[in-house]
Amino acid sequence: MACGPILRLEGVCKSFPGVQALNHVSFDVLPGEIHVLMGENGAGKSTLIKIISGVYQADQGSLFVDERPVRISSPKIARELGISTVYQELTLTPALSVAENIFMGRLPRRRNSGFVDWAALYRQTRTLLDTLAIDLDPRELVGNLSVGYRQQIEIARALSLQAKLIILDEPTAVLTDEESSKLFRNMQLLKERKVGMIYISHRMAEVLNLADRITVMRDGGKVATIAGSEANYDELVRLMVGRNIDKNRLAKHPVRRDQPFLEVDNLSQSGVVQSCSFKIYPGEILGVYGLVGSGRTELARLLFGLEKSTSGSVKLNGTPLAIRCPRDAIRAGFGFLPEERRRHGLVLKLDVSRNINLANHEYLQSGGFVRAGLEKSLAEQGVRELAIKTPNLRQLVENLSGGNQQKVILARWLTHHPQPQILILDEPTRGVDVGAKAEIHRLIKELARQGMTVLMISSDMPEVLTVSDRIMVMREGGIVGEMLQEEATEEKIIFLAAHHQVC
Amino acid sequence: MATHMQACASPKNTSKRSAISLERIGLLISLVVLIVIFAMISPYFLTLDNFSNMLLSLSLIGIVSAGMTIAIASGGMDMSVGSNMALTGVIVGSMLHSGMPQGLAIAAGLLIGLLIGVCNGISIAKVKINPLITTLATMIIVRGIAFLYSNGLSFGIYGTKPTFPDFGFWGRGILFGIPVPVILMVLVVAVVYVVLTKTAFGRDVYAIGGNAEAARVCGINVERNTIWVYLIMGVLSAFAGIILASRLTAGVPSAGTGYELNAISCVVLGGASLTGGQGKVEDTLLAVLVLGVLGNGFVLLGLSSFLQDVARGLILLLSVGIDQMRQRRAA
Amino acid sequence: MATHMQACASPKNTSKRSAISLERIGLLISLVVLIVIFAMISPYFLTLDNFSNMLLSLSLIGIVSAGMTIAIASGGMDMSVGSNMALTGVIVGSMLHSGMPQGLAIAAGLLIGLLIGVCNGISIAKVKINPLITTLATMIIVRGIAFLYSNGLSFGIYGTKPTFPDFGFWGRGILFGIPVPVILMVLVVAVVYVVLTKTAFGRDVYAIGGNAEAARVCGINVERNTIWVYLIMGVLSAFAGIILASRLTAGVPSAGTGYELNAISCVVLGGASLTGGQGKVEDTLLAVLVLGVLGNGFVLLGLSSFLQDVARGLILLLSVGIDQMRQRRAA
Amino acid sequence: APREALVGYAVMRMVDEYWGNQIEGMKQAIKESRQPIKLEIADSNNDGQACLQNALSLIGRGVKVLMVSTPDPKIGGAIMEAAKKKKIPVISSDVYIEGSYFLTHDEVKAGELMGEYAGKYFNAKFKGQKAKVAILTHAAVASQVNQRISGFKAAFTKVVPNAVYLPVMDAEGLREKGANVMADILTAHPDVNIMFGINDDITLGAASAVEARGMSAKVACFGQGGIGEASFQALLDTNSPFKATTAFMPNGHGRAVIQQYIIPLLNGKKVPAKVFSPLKVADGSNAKEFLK
Ligand SMILES: Nc1ncnc2c1ncn2[C@@H]1O[C@H](COP(=O)(O)OP(=O)(O)OP(=O)(O)O)[C@@H](O)[C@H]1O
Ligand SMILES: Nc1ncnc2c1ncn2[C@@H]1O[C@H](COP(=O)(O)OP(=O)(O)OP(=O)(O)O)[C@@H](O)[C@H]1O
Ligand SMILES: [Mg+2]
Ligand SMILES: [Mg+2]
Repeated sequence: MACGPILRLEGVCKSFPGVQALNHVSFDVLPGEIHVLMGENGAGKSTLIKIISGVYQADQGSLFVDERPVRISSPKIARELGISTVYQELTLTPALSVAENIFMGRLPRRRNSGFVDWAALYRQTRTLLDTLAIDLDPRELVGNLSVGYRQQIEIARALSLQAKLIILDEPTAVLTDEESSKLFRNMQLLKERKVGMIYISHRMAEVLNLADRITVMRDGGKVATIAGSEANYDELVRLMVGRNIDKNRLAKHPVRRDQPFLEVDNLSQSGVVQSCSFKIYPGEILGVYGLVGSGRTELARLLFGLEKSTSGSVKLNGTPLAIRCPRDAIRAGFGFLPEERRRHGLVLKLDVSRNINLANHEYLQSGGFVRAGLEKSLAEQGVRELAIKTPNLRQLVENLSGGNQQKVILARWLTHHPQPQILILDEPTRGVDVGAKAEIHRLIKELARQGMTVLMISSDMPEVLTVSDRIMVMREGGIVGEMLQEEATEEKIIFLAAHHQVC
Repeated sequence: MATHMQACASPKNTSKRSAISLERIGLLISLVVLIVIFAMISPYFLTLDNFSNMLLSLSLIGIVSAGMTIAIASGGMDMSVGSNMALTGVIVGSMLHSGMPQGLAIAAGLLIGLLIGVCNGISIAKVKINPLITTLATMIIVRGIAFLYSNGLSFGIYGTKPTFPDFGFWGRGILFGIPVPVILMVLVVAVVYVVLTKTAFGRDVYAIGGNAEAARVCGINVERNTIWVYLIMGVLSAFAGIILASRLTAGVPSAGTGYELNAISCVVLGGASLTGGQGKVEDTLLAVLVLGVLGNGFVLLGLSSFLQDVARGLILLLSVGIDQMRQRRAA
Repeated sequence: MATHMQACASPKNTSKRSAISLERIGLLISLVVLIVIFAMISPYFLTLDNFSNMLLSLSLIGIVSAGMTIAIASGGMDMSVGSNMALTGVIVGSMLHSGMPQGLAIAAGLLIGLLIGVCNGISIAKVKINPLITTLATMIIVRGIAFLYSNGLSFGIYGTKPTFPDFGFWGRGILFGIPVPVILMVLVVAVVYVVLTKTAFGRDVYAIGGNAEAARVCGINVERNTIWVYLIMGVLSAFAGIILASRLTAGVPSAGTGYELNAISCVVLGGASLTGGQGKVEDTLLAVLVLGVLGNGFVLLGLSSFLQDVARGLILLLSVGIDQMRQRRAA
Repeated sequence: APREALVGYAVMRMVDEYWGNQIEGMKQAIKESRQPIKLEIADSNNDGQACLQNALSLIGRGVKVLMVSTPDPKIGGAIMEAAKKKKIPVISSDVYIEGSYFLTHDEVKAGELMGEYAGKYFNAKFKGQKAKVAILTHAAVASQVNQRISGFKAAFTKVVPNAVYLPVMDAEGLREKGANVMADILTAHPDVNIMFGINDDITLGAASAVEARGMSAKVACFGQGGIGEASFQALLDTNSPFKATTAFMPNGHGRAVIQQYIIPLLNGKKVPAKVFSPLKVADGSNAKEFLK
């Protein structure tokens, strides 16, 4: 039994209206194995794991757990079979505490009564968080936490289930490197306990490090399964995309640093952002790096008028700006890609076209009426330029894969009229596949070359290092360092971001 | 492989696509089945006269529900519509009663409605008081004012004829053989349809209702648009109130009771959700029609009002149930 | 690192925590201010007698609102509570009327309520019909049945005395100087409080209301829990209906009208949102109290009912407005 | 000066013109009597429980006499119990509460008056036709208005023996509903010639539907209430199908309460257990008088 697969899928098919999401996929996971799933955005990875974890039912095909045929008709049954999952889209309930979210559906009870044993709940949560080295108050409401913390809670929940198969769908997309390595250490421990794992990620380095086996998917079908030790970057990319991608260093263009485009002076928001001063020059890409909770997102939101600053000033092209709301910001030439796409970026119940054009209503109208033709052509342009995978423009954004949702928001600013002069991108390539990522990087560079200024927040070190012209590091709400790309190294940045951890 | 894909995908595909265009098939089926049944049982049902009656009786709720579709799409609701109708009716009635010209009275009525709407809008958008609470409060307040102003009595509007220059026209007139309120309802529904589907404002409304935070991030003026939503709602309610006063030849302070809940039900029955971001005025109209046919048919059959209630409830459940079953089968 | 986090996190934390305990400060202020004003104007207001009266008058809406808090926390609502009260009252009334023993009648009444609740629950959880539509339909159906069963007339329950073995006890009895319905309300609110805050079921309800998909994914049996929510709601409504019948010494088919909207308003006024996942029964109770004090005080002051309406609406807006202002200032 | 005597009135539904006018009449009578009486009004808005509550609140306020018009007769037990404890006399208006002093119109009589009038009207104007009668009610308050219907039917049948009655339909007491339901009835039964509504609002609505059909000459409408200007204006209009109503004369009703019950009770005099207030048929011939 020890050598038989924990889970085996055979000929699994799943289709959604207009999309064949899975097409005769066969797949298995062995005990103590990390089986990585790779593929472009919309290849069907999340759909596959949702079938394994009982969220969806397969149209065709069979599932075996420990070589016994099973019907996983609900997530509850999956849990009972020892399968636990971290979904790509966060599944936490904001109004409940950290502890309640972790133990949702299996709150400890007092002597088998219906009453919750709060003491035990908080104790168990504390222990769990400590072993996973997550520094959080079990009683804190999840609604008050940033995505990074929320992802860690999801992971804690999955790991606490004592499952024999753990599925992780892009767990590291919202984590910084340090948080990620914590997770990897935990995964190694699980491996020793013979727990099987399915791991989905677009981060090539991680995949190559972790994988025992790698299954690559394309357009809903399985392309190949290869041993982790034999895999290499180019091979994987070719399997995924069907061609090689150009990973040559992107051509640099000179930035003239005489007249700053944006000048931020002593910008503060009580407790979160502390006296931030910096400048960005026209056509410059300023990368911002920091650990979870370092205040980058907060800074971006301040600049875009989503929060009120307690002090400080912002100048655009030398003239002071009074930005009270995002409207003002957009009028002044800002564009903003928020960190949490589902919460701040998308209207899930609206279709792709509407979402792409969401910031464009003023441009689209003539006499109050929407110019439908223009709306459609802009949406088409967005879908084309970013290769958004959708059956049609009327597809609800809710039904797109995670990476494609991200691309929709990017498309929004690319098709915006007038074209933004400065883009604030908070984790722009979160959840985007390697091919598309390279494409987006090229696009950012291209835009910058045409004169667009970019403030790019990212927790993806290679991204920060390769795309930025200049790099700024934040810690505890303040700016702790700044360097030109030429001078930057990973060590320097990490040192600045994490140093002096004592108050 | 490609062929297989086709084979796998195509049946599902078509079934779903038809599902999208026929989202409210349950209501449609109900409507058709009811019409057939009533037509079989009652020889009067399919007469032009009866249809004109039926449409007349649902015209006001149709107007209010059309407005309510906007409010619900924006993620809110308006409980003050019925009171608004009453106050408008009373004011218009009293003005006509005391001999003021019709145009002035109607303008005053619409203005009152607009003001109520703006108050709702400001309270919801600026002070950020929950729409239910806000409009519930204005519902009580406005009804109170209607009664205070009229001292609980109706203002009779006498001697108006249902021909154009007279006030009677709006509620009792006939144009091209169709009752004027029905024509007005069709106009309102058409305008709301255009507003919701063709204008930038309509786009904003759905975005705000779907995710107000995302809408704000995209530079949509959430506050101003929300105020507009309730302003429109207020004016439409006032409009309905004026038509009602004309129909009843009186401004009645207790008029319009229950319109709010009826309108909300029609919108939700039409497939919208109270969480906002959804709702189509044509589906709302379908729901209004179903309820109208039901009411009319039951009276024609001479069904006891208690049995009517039971039947109406069951048919409601059935029509929505059908949709749910279909959607789940499709999924 | 740990110390740093603590230091960083604590200011946010505490500010947030204090905000939680004083979330409904607006209502509290209203309550206190109203009590002071009424006490100053009317010498009768602060008498024990009057307080006992006032509590008595809000006891039923208190019971129903407590249940409604659960329904709204679960992301739904229940419009059928009033009809449920009426049908239960009529059934219990008719049984007592025809000389059946009290225990049997009460059991039958509670069973009816439970059945209505289960029907609601199944329609919402299994057939997935929108809660508003489902319970609106059952509201109409159940009211129709109440009228059909009673033929529109009331069943008088004569000669029951407000002492325990008699049916009068539940609605008119006095225990330790406190009217029995008040005691029952306090019990119900306490039980609901315990259920919502201390039991796994209660936490599941919040999880379902907050994010039903997440709850399902976490292995919570969303369907079963939802059915339970409406079952509880049904039984509580029936309970209220029985108390009402006892108070009125009659099973009245038109009883309980408007309870649904009142209860929903109280819950929302107490700070819950119709989107679900929130709601505290203690805040609901506060809202019930404010409305009760208002109603009672106005009668004592002899305010015309029209003026009462206007004043009530304004005070509603004000109390919620205060909270909103505070929260925005804090944010 | 002697302290004002507090008199409490838990009124059924102030928004109805009937009760508004009754209170008006009470106030006038108080003024005319020059007695130091202070009237406290509490509106039950047609809700039995609210009525009970209001009555208890008023008792708590220490009224000397309590007057109640309750939406349902059988909720009176609790009110009487509380009043007895404080030895407060209770007057029930229109709807009887057991053990109270009862001031009322005879509901059956009110229906009968209209039934008789309508029957005679039918024989005079629609001779040779078959009598087909549509009756519109307010189902939610059936217990209160059923007597009007039975009175009407009995009296009408006496005059027009083979009359056909359509099923009683609910118009929720509202004018708009009266119009809608009547329009539907006219469609299903174009040969209806008599319409009876349990209040004037319904009847006015129904009359407007008849008018809209151009059937004013073929259908006669009869109401109950005779309250407010609208009814009498319609009666005066010879083209209106609204032919007659039983005037409940709430103003006189209100005066009667003060004069025959409240003042004697406050002065410790004995009063009869039941007082009928006057009823009168109002039609085109006498409507002017009602309009003052
Ligand atoms: N509920 C749904 N309804 C319709 N289409 C869906 C639904 N869920 C997924 N899809 C479609 O199925 C395909 C596969 O989606 P899936 O989420 O599995 O992709 P993925 O491989 O996880 O992509 P990503 O890397 O972007 O997360 C996509 O084309 C997506 O649009
Ligand atoms: N809504 C909120 N309520 C309370 N605290 C918050 C809230 N949002 C953010 N914070 C806290 O403010 C600090 C700064 O968060 P911010 O999201 O700006 O950081 P970040 O550098 O973008 O990190 P991340 O990588 O998590 O996005 C963190 O301590 C975070 O926990
Ligand atoms: Mg995915
Ligand atoms: Mg961030």
